[in-house]
Amino acid sequence: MPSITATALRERMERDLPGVAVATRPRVVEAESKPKAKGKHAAERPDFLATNDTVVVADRLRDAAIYLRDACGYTYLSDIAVVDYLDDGLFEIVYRFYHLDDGDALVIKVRVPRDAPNVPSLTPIWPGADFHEREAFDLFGIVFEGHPSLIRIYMWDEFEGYPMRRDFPKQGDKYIDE
Amino acid sequence: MYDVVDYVLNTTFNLGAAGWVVSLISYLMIATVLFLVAPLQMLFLTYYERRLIARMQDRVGPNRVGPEGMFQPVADAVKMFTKEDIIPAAADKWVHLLAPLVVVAPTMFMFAVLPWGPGMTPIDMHIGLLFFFAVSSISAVGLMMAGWASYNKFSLLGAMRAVAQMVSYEIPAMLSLLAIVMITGSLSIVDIVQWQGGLFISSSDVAGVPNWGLGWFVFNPVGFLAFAAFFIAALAEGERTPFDIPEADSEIVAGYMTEYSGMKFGLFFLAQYVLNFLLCAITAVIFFGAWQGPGVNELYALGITPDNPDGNGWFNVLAGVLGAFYFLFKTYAFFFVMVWIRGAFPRLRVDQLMDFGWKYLIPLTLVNVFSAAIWVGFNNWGANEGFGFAEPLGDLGRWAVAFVLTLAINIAAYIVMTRIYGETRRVTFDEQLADTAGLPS
Amino acid sequence: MIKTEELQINIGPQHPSTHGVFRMLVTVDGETIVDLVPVFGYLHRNHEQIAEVNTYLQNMPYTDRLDYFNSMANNQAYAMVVEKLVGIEVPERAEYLRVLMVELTRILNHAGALGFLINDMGAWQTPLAFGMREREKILDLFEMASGARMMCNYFRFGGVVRDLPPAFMPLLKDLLVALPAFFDEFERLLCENEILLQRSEGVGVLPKDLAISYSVTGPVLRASGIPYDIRKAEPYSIYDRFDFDVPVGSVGDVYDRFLVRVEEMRQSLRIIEQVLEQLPDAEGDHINPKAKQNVRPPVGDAYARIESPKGELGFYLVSDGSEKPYRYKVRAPSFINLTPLGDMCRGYKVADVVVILGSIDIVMGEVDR
Amino acid sequence: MTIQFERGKVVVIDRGARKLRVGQGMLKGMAVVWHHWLKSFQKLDNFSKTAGVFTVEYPDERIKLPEAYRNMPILLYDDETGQELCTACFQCQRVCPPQVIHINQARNPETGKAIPAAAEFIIEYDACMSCGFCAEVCPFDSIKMDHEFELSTEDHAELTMNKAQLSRPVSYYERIAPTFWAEVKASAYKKLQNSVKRRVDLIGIAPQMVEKVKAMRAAAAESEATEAAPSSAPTKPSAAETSPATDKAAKLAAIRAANAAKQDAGNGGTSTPEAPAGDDKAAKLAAIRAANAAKKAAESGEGSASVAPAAPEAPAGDDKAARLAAIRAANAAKKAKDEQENS
Amino acid sequence: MELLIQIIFFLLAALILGAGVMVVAVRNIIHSALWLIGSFFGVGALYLLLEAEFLAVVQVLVYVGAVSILILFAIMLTRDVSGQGERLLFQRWWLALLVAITLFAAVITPTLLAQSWNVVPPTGPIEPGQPTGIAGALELGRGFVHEFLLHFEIAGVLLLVALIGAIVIAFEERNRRRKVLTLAEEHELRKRREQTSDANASESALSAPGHPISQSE
Repeated sequence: MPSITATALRERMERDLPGVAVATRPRVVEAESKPKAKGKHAAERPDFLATNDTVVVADRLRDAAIYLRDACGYTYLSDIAVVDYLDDGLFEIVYRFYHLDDGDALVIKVRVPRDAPNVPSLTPIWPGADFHEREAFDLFGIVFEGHPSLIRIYMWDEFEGYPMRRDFPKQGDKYIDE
Repeated sequence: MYDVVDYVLNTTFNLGAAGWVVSLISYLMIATVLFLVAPLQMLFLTYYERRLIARMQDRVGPNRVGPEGMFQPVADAVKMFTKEDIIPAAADKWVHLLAPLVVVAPTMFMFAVLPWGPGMTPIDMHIGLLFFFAVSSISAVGLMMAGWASYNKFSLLGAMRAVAQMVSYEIPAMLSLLAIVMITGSLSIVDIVQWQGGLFISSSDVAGVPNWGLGWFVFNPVGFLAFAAFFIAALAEGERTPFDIPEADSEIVAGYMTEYSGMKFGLFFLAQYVLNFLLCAITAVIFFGAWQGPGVNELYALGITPDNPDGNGWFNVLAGVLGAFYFLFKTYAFFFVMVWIRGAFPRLRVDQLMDFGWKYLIPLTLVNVFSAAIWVGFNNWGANEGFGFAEPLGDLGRWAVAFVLTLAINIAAYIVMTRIYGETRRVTFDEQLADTAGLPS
Repeated sequence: MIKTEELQINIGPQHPSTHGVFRMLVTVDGETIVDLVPVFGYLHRNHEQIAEVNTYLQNMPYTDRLDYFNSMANNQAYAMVVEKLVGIEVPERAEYLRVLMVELTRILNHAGALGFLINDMGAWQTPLAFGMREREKILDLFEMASGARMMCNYFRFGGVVRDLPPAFMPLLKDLLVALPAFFDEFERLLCENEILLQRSEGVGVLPKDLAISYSVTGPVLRASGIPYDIRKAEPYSIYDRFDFDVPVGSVGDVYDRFLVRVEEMRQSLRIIEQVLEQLPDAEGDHINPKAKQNVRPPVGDAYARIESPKGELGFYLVSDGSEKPYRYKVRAPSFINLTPLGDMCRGYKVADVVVILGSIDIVMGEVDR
Repeated sequence: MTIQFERGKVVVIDRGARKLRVGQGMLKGMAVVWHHWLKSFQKLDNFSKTAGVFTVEYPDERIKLPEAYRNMPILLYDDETGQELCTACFQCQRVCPPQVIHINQARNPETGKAIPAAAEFIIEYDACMSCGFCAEVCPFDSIKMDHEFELSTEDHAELTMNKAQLSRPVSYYERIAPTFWAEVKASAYKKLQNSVKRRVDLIGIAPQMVEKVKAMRAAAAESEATEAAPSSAPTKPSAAETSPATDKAAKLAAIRAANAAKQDAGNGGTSTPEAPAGDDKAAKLAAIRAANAAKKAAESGEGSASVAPAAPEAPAGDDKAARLAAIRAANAAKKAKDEQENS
Repeated sequence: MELLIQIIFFLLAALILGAGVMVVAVRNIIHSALWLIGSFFGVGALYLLLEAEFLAVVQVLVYVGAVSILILFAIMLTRDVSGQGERLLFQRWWLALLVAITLFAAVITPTLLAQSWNVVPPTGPIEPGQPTGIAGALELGRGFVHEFLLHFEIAGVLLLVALIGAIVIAFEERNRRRKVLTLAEEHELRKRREQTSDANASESALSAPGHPISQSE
């Protein structure tokens, strides 16, 4: 019965793979969300970067993933999600692994700067990461190094820009105006 | 028909027309009638099929145009006529135009030898059966033309499949007919029908069997296996499920018809349904005695026949009506089976289709030819041919021995062939790998 | 010796059996597939972007449109993730209703998917018509409960829209009589049909270990022999209260996928029967907590997944504390199950491509998003 | 793999690999189809049946729609008094996912104060996704989901519904959803009484009832007049008069609106461009342009303290598209103004 | 009747000759094959006119139904499908014409010389002693197994040889045949190769795609 929690994973990883995990602020789960004044939410910036999951260095992503697979038995790569933290100047890529017997996911996150979003590709190891990574490339412009065919998956090939980035113009871009 | 026209022209109007004029006119009249029958059959069959298959699928089917949707095919035809005729820019215009004609024309020819009732065969050729299949093979050329002229990969693929399928399945069809021809000793369709009088035992095999018109070929083992093989081959030739591979809509859109629209498409459709009708009809003719049935022979004997020129013409009409009724009933019953199969089965893959034809049906029909030889030997041959030992058994005894022998051979052949075929289909993974051993990595 | 040329064929985007606007760029050698590249995106509408402009509640009807065959399952996954993010408890009765609806969805999805699969094999609509007949009945029930047949929009955060109408239960009980008969009939019609066996045995094999590395989910994964069912592996909702089996295949071909789906329908039926036993005891008066719909979750992220009929359907939400999600990501099973399509088709015939595609069971609304 | 689950087990499917197959499977399948063919002469009228025709021959035969069925939203008004249940609380407009509901609050023509009724209520049926949220959130049970689904039209613009087209009597809804209405009837009427108190004249009367109510009131007034002194009843219909307009005019107006908004950004003055009637496409375009311009104006004109953006008044024409445009422009302007004030 | 038959004969002859000329005259090779089919068909009709029904039907069955299809198949499978390629023979058409005329003359001259013309065609019932023309299926069959048995057998052996030859040409040796591996086969092969090649290859196998995952240790 696999039962590795997020904190246990961080500890194990620090022990077995030193230098892979990045130190992060832990997220404190508030018992009750503070009621905020309406219309004022823009005033204070939400703290996105605090997390309980393991954040790994982008270059060592493959090591961490293989460690999850072979040492922890989390063989099933379920999901790759990208979040654009525009204010922090970061892309966060969330990898979600499952054990095939049971249990919750183990999550590893990679944070890359928005101006150089390069991450090693997992497709050579998990062919199932193919479409996830192509989608992330198409919509966010994350470049997965080592991906066999990193081409657009949804948008047409001539499309310029990455539509899911938060600074992509929502209205009045050249395709809508016509 | 010749007599009637001759009588009208030369006796009633006293025109003194030459013999060839009379022939020409009478043939033209027969042809006109048949050309009218063919499209009507097609119209009816489309309606019949749609209603039937709808019922099999718990639906109602077309029931809006006319009473119970009877005029739905007419509406469809009108739609076909009014649709725009599109010719692809890259297509070969003339071949594209000619292809549907080449496909339709042979199916019309094939009506020439179809017996509708006693004495109601348009042309009694002594090689009628061969004529039927020779002409049906022409339409393959049309399909090829259609596929090539459309300049479309799907069309070409469909045409290749269609032609390969037609050519392949002609062989088992012919072989199963060969068994029948061996028994009757004639290629004439009229003779074959005549042979099938009797009551479960043909009166040609055993003299003295009451002639109720029920001595059909299916009632003996040779005929039954031939019938099964022939019907399967007919499904393939008529491109019916599970062999509707040339126009497999889920794979190659519409096969050779992909680039056709409007009336040209309609012509393909017409050809297909007329061909289906003809295949059902010929199955009924060869294995189910066409118009043979209780009462027809008796009625016909009272009418005007070559043997009995003084008979009453009304009995001819009665016999004709009853015979045509039996014939059409059998034909539509076979079409029902076709629709039924269409309602129940998926289709085979193209390589499986070829395998089935070449590795299963052809050997099976070959065995059947052997059985037919035994049948003929026991029933028809005497001491001259070396079957003197069978004579003491008497007619019925010889028939019984032949029946048991051929039945045993055919059942054994069926089971053995099916098992062998089944085994070849089920290749184990290791065997597959052995095929590919030593491949580049 | 005789050499054959390779030919490139576009199957789709307008093709009868690509299950929507989906294109397969096929390289064939004769009739054998050498290479296949799936091309899609024709239905892309940037669903995730739309969701970031809407409030949490407003996204609920949009999830209906993802996998339009199984709107109930989509609703459940989305409701679950928001409930996880905000921390809403769901009343027991509502949970039962949810399970009931999602299991009915599974039956209708598989009935339709198998029908379409057999249609792709060339059957002329009959299995599909039989499947659709049962699907219609289930859709009638959905309409009665939620007000719509396909775009149900039945789930709310912390509950469902409304309780079942009084006319619902008798009809459902009638349906429970019909369904086993339908399954038996479906098996008799197809499971032993020699033609179907020829078409599906050994076709599109996805070996066990590759199935894992390809991240396929749902019936496709289970047909490859891996007993991974989220309802068992990570029991959400109240699935730990029901007895049901997980059918797995042994070879991983189209035939296994077919049989696994048939068996899954039977298991869903078992669950529904248990729901009906336990439902009257289940409590919960306020199954539609109207007050909880305008949620403002705390800053953070959450992921919730369910075993939708097509596989693992997951929603990933990042909240910035406002009434609209900061990031909304759908992990769509159809989309991920398409990954091995190209490799799975290699070496088979053109006619097998559509069958393999049909056995994956995709819905383009979910693939393209 | 031997995984044991807590309840239930892993079942490896039996593929029947060792069976002899000589065509019996195909015969079985044909038997099933035959059975269905035989049964197809009766109807499948019961959910427990699996055979029989299940086609509903639609135009001739209609299934009874369940009460919960939801197609497009409608507005309810009281049968007798013609009072609309809607109070223009904007809840539905706020919750609508595709943003197709547009409301204009009615105002007292004399005092300019808001009245709990909608001056105009527009729903774009063509973009509505029938989610039913509007009916769910409506605190006054005024907006409900219709059962009418034959809405096809030759003209796309006809699917933009105004208040007159949306209004239905309560009795209609009671007929299609009796139990639903029975649950909320009491509270709905109570709330209606409250809002009727704050309404003046004919404001808040369903458009199709206006004439009738007028006549009724006149009759009432007459009968009253026979007893007492005649009371002056100023009748000023809230529905605007018709004004013929072309789409050219709409475009012109759009440009004017945009220009005006731009100007506002510069000088901080106030202008009220009138959204004209006309071709709805042009009008919508105009609205969007106006809204954008207003937004831009609000963004750029940060220095000026009192930027009053383009706030078009009630539309001049009766064309609903134009009104829709006007409402949109107004809302956008309002939003822009809000943002301006916030920043 | 005579007149009608003559008219029909000339029409058919014109069709056959015209089609034959078109076979060599048109540039598109597919059209050429289609004209050839027309020519075959005309010959079949001519047989019918000669009241050799069986031959006519066999002509249609064999030439139109089978041979021409084979020709079309061969053309389509070996050439560019568009069929727009130049034909080599077309450049020296006069040479081809010369050869054709010579060959035709070589065949027709002895026939013309040996033929005794103006024989009154036999009318009425055929007398028992007179040899009958071989036109029906029955006579043909008897001819094959009695008089012309040797020819028949030789033709059969020839066809068999041709059949075997075709198989030899088309057959490719198993290991040289191009086979596209399916995913499962590829995976199985790789697995076996890994097993046999190295026992301690587990490290390199880690990064290989589709690495078999140790499920239950």
